[in-house]
Amino acid sequence: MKREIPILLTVICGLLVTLAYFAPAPDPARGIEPSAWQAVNSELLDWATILVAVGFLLGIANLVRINLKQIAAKHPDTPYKVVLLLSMGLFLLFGMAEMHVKWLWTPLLTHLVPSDSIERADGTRIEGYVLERGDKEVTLRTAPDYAVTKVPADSVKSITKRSLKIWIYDKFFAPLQATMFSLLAFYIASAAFRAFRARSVEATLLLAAGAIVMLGQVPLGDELTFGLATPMHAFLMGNVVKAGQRAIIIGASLGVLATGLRIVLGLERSYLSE
Amino acid sequence: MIALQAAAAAAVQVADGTAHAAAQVAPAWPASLGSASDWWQGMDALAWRLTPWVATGKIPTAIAIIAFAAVMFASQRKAKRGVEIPIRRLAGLDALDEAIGRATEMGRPVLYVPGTDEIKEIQTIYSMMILRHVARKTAEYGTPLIVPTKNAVVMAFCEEAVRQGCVDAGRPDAFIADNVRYLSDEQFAYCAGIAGIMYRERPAANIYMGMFYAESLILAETGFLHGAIQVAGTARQEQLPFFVAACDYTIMGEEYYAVTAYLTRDPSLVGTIRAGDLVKVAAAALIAVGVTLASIAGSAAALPGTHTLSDVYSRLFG
Amino acid sequence: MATPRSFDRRWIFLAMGVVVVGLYAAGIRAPLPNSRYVESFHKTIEDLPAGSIVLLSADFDPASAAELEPMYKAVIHHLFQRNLRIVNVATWPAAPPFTRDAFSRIAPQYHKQYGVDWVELGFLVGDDVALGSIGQSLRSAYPTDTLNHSAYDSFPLLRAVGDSCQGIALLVTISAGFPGVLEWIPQLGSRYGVPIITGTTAVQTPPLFAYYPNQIKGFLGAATGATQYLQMVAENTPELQPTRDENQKRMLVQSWAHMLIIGLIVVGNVIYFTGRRKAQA
Amino acid sequence: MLALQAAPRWFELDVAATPDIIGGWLICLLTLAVYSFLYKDNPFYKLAEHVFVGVATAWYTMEFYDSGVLKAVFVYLSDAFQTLHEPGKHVTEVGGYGMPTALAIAVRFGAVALSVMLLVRLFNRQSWAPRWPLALMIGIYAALKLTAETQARLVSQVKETMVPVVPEGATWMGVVGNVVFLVGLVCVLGHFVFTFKRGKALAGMSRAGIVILMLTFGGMFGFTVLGRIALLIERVSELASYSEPAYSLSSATAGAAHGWLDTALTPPFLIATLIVLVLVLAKLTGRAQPAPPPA
Repeated sequence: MKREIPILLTVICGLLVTLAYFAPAPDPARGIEPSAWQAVNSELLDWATILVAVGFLLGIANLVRINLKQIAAKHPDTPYKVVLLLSMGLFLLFGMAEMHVKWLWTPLLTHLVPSDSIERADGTRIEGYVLERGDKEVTLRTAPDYAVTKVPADSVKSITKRSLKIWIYDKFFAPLQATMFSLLAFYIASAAFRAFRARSVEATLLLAAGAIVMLGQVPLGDELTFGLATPMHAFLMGNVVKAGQRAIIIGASLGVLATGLRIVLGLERSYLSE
Repeated sequence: MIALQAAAAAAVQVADGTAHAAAQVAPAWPASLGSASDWWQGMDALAWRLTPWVATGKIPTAIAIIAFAAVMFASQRKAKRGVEIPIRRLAGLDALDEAIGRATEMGRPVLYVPGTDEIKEIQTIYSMMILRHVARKTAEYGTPLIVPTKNAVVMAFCEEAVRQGCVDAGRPDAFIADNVRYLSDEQFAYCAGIAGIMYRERPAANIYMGMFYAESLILAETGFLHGAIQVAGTARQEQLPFFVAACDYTIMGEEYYAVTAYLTRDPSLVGTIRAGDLVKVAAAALIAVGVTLASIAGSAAALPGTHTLSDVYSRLFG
Repeated sequence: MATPRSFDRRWIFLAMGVVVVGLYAAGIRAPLPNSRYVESFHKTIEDLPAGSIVLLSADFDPASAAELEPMYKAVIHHLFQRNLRIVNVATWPAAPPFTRDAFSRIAPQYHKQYGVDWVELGFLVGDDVALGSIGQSLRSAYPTDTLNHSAYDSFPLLRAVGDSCQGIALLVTISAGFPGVLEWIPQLGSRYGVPIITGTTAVQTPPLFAYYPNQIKGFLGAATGATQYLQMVAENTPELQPTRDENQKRMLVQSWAHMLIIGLIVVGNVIYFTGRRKAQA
Repeated sequence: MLALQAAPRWFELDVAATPDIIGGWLICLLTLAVYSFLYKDNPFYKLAEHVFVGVATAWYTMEFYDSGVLKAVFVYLSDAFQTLHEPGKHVTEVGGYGMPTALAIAVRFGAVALSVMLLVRLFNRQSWAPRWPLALMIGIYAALKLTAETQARLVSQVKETMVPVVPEGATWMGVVGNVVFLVGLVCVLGHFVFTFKRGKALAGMSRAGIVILMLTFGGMFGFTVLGRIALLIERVSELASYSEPAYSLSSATAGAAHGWLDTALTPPFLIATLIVLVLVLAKLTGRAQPAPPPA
């Protein structure tokens, strides 16, 4: 029961999605309506989307559990792990609150989510939360009772949306992620000096092609190489790299095809042994 | 006429997903199949009739998948029956053995980095097989083998692979559990941890096998500075330039899978490699024929509206 | 003599920092010649009849915004100038804020109305599976939009986009990696025949040459492609001229940083080989 | 680079407004804290790194939850139930195919059931339940790639290569390029053939294939350098945008001070000097962690 049914599930879903690929595309001109294949394919893909999301949320629970265990075990980096959990927790608290403005209990709403400022047609401004803004009506939750009310669209002139979730994204997440990756520019520079040696014919060709691309992609390249950089760069990328990339793509597609076939026909068991 | 239609239907695999059948009436069958234009018209007619049942533009893909599956399973069955499918001796393997040999001469440990991805990545699974081969060699020579990992699950698999390697070499006692170490889950902290091992324990041979992301550059550079002989292997193209530039030998792209097949002789893997080779040869042949047909058609200015053999040939391949 | 081995790499870090900061402060701009790949990207948009629906996919994040956000804003300007309607999706979780920011600044300049001229559907989880379900049926992939949270069918623009990509005239993907243009090609290009043009980070540009010109109609490669495209679109778009000038300024800094890298490689090799020849002598 | 319309306010949550001053200080502190790692691993970097992992994980969690759970399950089912109660025929479009709404709801509950089986792993790691959803995901994922990628990367790429060696109006350079492309492609394919006997022809093709591969990797290497440096330049540009006098401490407090003092009190310069001071002090007093290996 533990192994046969999972493999059966893989084979059934795999074959359904594979065959759906070859089902005729709906074509009103020829009178071909969407068939059950399209429905099966669409529903299975939606299932997979949900499961990937739930699987990811599982991973987060695991991360939190590991960090809590390490803190309990007096890991040397404990203060930093506390900072990690704290920053995650706070951002989740404010972000999730902002995502559930429609259903949130009023005291939580007013304390956790910054209100938008709504300018009415007569120029007066009120603070409140905009839930939905259609072309016919706008759904709001405004003081004092913060009940969900609908007002005609033309009674609202403009809305200044405020978001603490986007503020934290702009001031913490964006700069940190961009800067972490930009460290590599420094590492490439030090590796260029200390490790990239033309020790063999292959390595020399690699460094030469790298230099050609570096010169061909930037404005000064031509001036410094008497106009050679751009034509060499065009020839290299348009012919040599095109050949190499195409061969690598064809080779890689065979790997994907082989693994895919083994999974869809139920011959691949490695993922069951976890 | 009917025999002609049956012959046309059987012989010609039609590939025409983009035919906008403007007229609601079905295109007629060609009178004869003498010229390329007749074949083209035959394809149109067949495509029109098949459209309600199957997406005609995707028939070549179906044929390619079925053909590859047939060749793959045939080769796998041959390999299972013990028929010797020779895999050419890979230079990458010689480099591995040479690196371990050099570390033994200098009496210094070998460092094996199994990639930075989780165990579900196919390249990490194959890295375990290569690790078992390396562990067998180091156990035979009595050279210490250090395996730093970035993931607790992968560490468990590495321990198993090294223990198996020692058993293969007939020296189960050579297995030292704390040489397989979990450093950190964070990318740059993992690299810093390995740099620390390179500085303190001065391995003479560094082996990087598996899936790498931006770490390849940092590890290869630090290893080069400590004068170690370095052998790398990954199927991930983006990292190959840095490995090739900074390591003594690199196992590139598909060679990575071939090395695993060579080491383990696993029938399914050997069969897949064989099927891949046959399809590559077929692809090269198709390209050669297609290019010659296109070149002939290119130079001989065909009348507008009529179709050359090259058009028919390339339409067959979707 | 300081062999590369004992040379503290922090001096090289300092050199890179000084070159980039110094030249950026100097603020000299340098225009770029045009490239045929950027021109075919531009022409593919120009050839679309007004009112066609374009699927614009934001597949990047802050770490790749340096190269891709200028392209993303330039494409939105260009699409709105051509009176094309835009359905916006994202397959990277960190992309939606860029979409919100770009459209909230650009759409008013062309008096575009949300829900009629453009719609934001937001992020869909699942990598390849997300691309598959967007291609198979946009309606089941996105029950609601992400700005107003109103139902899919309440938007006239979305009702015109049927299933199996009927109604989508072009896919523009601004792509930083996986999932991105290399996954859109099979899931939408091959499967439903949707024409694709793309703007990518430098790391993802080399494979595009193998897919050009049929599987990808045109592409913007790295910051270079972004600058070349900005040069074309900014001619009749005053709002884009500061971005174009900024990119041209950065391209000059890029040039000298490349010279530094090439210099480091050459000098490193010279020291390595002279050192080795001396050792053998 | 920021087009400074209005003067920045201290704290501003309106996303469309000019970036606020506190935000500017935060961005510069975090950016320079990460760059301090280039000098030495230190508490500033460790703090920035752990805040990054926390904030990034939270953001991904919210987006995954919104897209895969909130919309795909709750909103989808509530809409479906709503159509059930409305008059008229109860049909839901699934992939363009009209399906009775009741069936659509029942089918979607299948996905909910599988999700619950996945969550069982939280309580019991060895349980068999998560294998069902995992098997389903792997099957769908493999089938999706197996079909579309074979067409796009094998069949279409081979078809695209069938080009005339001398297309009309080709310059001699174009013809040479074409020959290099076609011969090169076949040679690289030859290099990746492992089970054929290595005759002289195959060995020669393999040599040529390696040359093409090396030039290809060189091209990739050049582009990677381009991309990483573009990222560094953007960071420098953002720091520069916060060195405008408007963000300086002096203008906010003491009115018009003279030029250089204004800039010195802006976030990037002030924070940079602070970090350097702290690291130098730590080095002098030797209280910092043991010196790391000269990597």
